[in-house]
Amino acid sequence: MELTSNIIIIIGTVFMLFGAIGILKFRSFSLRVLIISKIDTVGAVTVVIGVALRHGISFFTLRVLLLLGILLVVNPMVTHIITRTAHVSGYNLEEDRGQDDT
Amino acid sequence: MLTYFVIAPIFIAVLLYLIPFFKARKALVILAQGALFLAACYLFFRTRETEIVTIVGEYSGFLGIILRADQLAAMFVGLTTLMFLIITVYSFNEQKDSRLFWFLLFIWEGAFIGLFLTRDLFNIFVLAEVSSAVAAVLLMYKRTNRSSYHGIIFLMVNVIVMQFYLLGVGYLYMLTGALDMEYSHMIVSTLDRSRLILPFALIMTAIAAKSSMLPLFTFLPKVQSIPRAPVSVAALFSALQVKSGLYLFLRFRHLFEAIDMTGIFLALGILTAVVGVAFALTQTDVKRILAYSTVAQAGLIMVGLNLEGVYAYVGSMYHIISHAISKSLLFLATGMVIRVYNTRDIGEIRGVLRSLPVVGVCIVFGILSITGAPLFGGNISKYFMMAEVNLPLFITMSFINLGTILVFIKFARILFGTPSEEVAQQQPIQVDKFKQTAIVILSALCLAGGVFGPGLVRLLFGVDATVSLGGFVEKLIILLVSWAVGLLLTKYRHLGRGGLQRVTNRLDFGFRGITVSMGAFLVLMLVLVGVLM
Amino acid sequence: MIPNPMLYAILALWVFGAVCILRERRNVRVMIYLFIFSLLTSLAYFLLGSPDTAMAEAAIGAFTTIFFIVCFEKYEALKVDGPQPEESPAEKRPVGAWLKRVVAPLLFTAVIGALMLYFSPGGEVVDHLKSQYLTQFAQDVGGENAVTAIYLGYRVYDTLFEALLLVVTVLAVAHMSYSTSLQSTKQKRYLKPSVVEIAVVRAIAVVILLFGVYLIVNGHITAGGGFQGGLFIAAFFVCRFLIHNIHDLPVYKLLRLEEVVFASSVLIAVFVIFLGMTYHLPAEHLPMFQGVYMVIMNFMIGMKVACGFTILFYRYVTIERR
Amino acid sequence: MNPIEVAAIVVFLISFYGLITGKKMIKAVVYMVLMQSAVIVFFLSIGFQSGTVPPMGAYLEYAEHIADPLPQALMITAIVVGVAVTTINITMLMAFFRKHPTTDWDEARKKSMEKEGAATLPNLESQS
Repeated sequence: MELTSNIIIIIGTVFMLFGAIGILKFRSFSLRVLIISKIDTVGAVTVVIGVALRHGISFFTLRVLLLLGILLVVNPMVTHIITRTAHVSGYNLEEDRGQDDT
Repeated sequence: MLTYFVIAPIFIAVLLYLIPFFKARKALVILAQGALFLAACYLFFRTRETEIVTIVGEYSGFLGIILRADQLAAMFVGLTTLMFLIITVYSFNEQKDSRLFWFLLFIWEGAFIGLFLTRDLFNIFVLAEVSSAVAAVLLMYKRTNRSSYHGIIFLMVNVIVMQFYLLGVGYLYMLTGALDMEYSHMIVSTLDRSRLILPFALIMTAIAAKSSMLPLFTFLPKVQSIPRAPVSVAALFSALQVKSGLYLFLRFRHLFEAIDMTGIFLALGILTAVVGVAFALTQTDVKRILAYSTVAQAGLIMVGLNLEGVYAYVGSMYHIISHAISKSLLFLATGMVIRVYNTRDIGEIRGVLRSLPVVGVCIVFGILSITGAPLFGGNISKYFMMAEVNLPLFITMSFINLGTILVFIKFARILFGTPSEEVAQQQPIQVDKFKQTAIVILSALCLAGGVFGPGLVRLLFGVDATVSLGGFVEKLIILLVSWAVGLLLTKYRHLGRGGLQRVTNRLDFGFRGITVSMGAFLVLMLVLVGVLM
Repeated sequence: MIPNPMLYAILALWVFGAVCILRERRNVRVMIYLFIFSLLTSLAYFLLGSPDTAMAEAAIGAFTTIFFIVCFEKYEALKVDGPQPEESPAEKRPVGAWLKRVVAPLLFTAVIGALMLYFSPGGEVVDHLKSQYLTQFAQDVGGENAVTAIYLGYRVYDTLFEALLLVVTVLAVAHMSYSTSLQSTKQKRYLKPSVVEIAVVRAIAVVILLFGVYLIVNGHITAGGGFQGGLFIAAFFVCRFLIHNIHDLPVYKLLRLEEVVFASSVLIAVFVIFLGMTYHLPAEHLPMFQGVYMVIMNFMIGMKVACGFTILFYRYVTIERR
Repeated sequence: MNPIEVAAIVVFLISFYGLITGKKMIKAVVYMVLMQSAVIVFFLSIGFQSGTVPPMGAYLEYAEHIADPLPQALMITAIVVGVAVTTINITMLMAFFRKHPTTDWDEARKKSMEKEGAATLPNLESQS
């Protein structure tokens, strides 16, 4: 159990690491949003599952699972809001040639 | 028992905000202030016998917050309630519609009383923040003066300085493991002196800014002269905000007995007084002249507090009271003058004695008291302050007094001459009865402070003090000579232009300048204490 | 057990964040850095063994960032008609000016830092009050959380002033902001929330509200308390704003409610703590009484904070932005 | 002298440096927030050792190093005081922008000098 959970946590952090590299690598807005959503959902969820497995069945696990539920609902919404705001405020996907838009 | 002195004004403030009945609010305001003043008098007479100690919550040991009222604290509480009572009378009619004003005024009073009664290091931080935030809001909540640059600087500098203070308290807590000042004092006196230097320097930086000592003095006068701010608030700044810094200085000097810094603070006080006078001479705004004169007087009080001997201490304590009364008298009267004349320029106000006779006479009383004329409060305090000093210091202090006289000769110009057309047309000039009552009471207090001076000193400090005839005549001669020199100087030399102006312009810091001088003060303290040890 | 390397890593990042804020010229980025800095601070508090402050800082950081963003936004909007040039490009500056503007302050700060570190007292930390607090709080004040016991028991006097300062702040913002009326009359429509947003925020709002209530009710047992719980309840009202996008709360009534709650919490503190009631009660009723006192006090503070921050948020977002 | 204290002082000084060199008024408020965080971290580091646990709940019975609860309670108060003062400051700044749209300290000083500086301007309608 200990080993499995550790492996799962490490996988989650690896996801996050790749995400961080991706943010630095890609310059265009849409790609970055994609990667952020990956970190938010895949990375975070994997880590949380690992933590829940580590503690077995207990009250703590219940709380972690609640956190997991919130993460699953909120994080995609955040990405949704970012892209939607960009869309509404006149961001054009076609013109996105990958400049550093800072 | 002491907690109620702090809680009562705050509770009344909330009630004032919530009560919907106009008349009930008016009655409550005046009744509450009167009752608080009487209670403070009662507290003072109780403390003459013993120190009153209140442990909030009656927790054993030093776990809870401990309030202590000794004679010094009770005197300051009495002064606070007296000043607030008079301010209440003054603005009773003017601010009768403003709920927020009364709410904030009562909270300010509670914060001051709490600051004087508490002996808990962290509680001082919280109360100082409350008092500066309330002061800033009181100055700036009105639509007309909301965008005041100096108000913003005042609040920001106070917040930053209190962070310095809090860091110092953190170091003290690390060393002593307690927050109560008396208990810390016990432990601090067993500690090695070198470990106290950093907390001492940090806390003294904060106190220097609170009491407007030399490098950190530029923001307090300006905040008192924000154009459309209520003049009553400016008066309270001079009477109490600066004095609370001096009070904290006394308390922390007791706490850090191991570090003897009287020489440095003496020099600082003299410099502050000189620079304050120089600044006051170069201003043209009446309110600002008064405000910078407060800086000079704060420096003088600092000098007195650092002199040796009981008489000097008693004198400077008495000067705190008499200066609070006479300076707030001048501020309030000036506020009435400005209202009639519609200008703050000293060159344009003329003939106050003719157009507003009662106010003019009150201003004369205030000027006489603050310059130390016989029969007035300022005379007694300056007499005691200079009773035991050596010759060089005596000459220095006489020069500072000469500077004060110069400032007020300049100020007194508004009294004479003929009023301008515009004012002369406003017949009859309407004067608020409540305001007039307030300043008449204050001038009566100025006079009483001089006439019953020795008796009051005995009552307040328990020091048997008599004014000897020889000393009195000597002081009188010096005073007369100073007046003569002052009159001659102002007649033949136009002070406050040219070189003096350039110097003060240089020293007139903005926000970044004040922050730099904060750091410089800290470095100065650290180096001086580190080297002098 | 809390591993120390993590604490040091977080602290290093924390210092780095401060440097980033110092170096950054663009306002938007300063805001983002500030928010990250506040999160790092909160983590550092947690690793220093203080979950109560961590929770407070996390919630406060979010609200402060909102206020700062509104401030910056207003400034950017107003700046257009102002003449001053912002962000001048890296032009050639003479060396003297560079020395005066960068090197001299740096040296000055370094001198202060060196002196502070040199005179830092160091040595053994004296903590005899700590053991007294830890052994006595359950008996003196009650509950299982020593921090809340001090906050609501030993030092409730401080807490009252802190609450008072918050009342003053809310009043100041309500009276000092641009609009004179306490109620906004004109409704400005912002971007309408999408279906997804509404559904999710609705679901989350309930969780936030429940969590706030949980923090308040359990404040004396675990981490949390009135202040933190109140912030979460205020966050519930923020969610409400996100869904409906209108400003329809009766601000004036909320202000009065806040004052009433503050006054009653003062009264409760006076009657229970200042009068030393815990010493006059029979010992067998004491634990229950203490528990009830702490829950009620936490509830009062929570309600006050919730009212205050709701008013602040609505004032800033709907009225100050206009 | 422990490393946490050094970190806190470093951040304190960084914000001090920002205050003395920064040109913008809003940034000064940001630096004030940093300064508050630095002081709070310093307080929490008092008596901190590796493996310190929070002073609450079940920890009290078995743990070896329990954190000092007093600084924690103080710092909750300090956080609230800090946010209150910061909010008042931001409000004042926003009121200031509406009149003088600038955040530069020198510029603001110049502009306010014209308005409220010396009393050279006649006929100020003084209320008071």
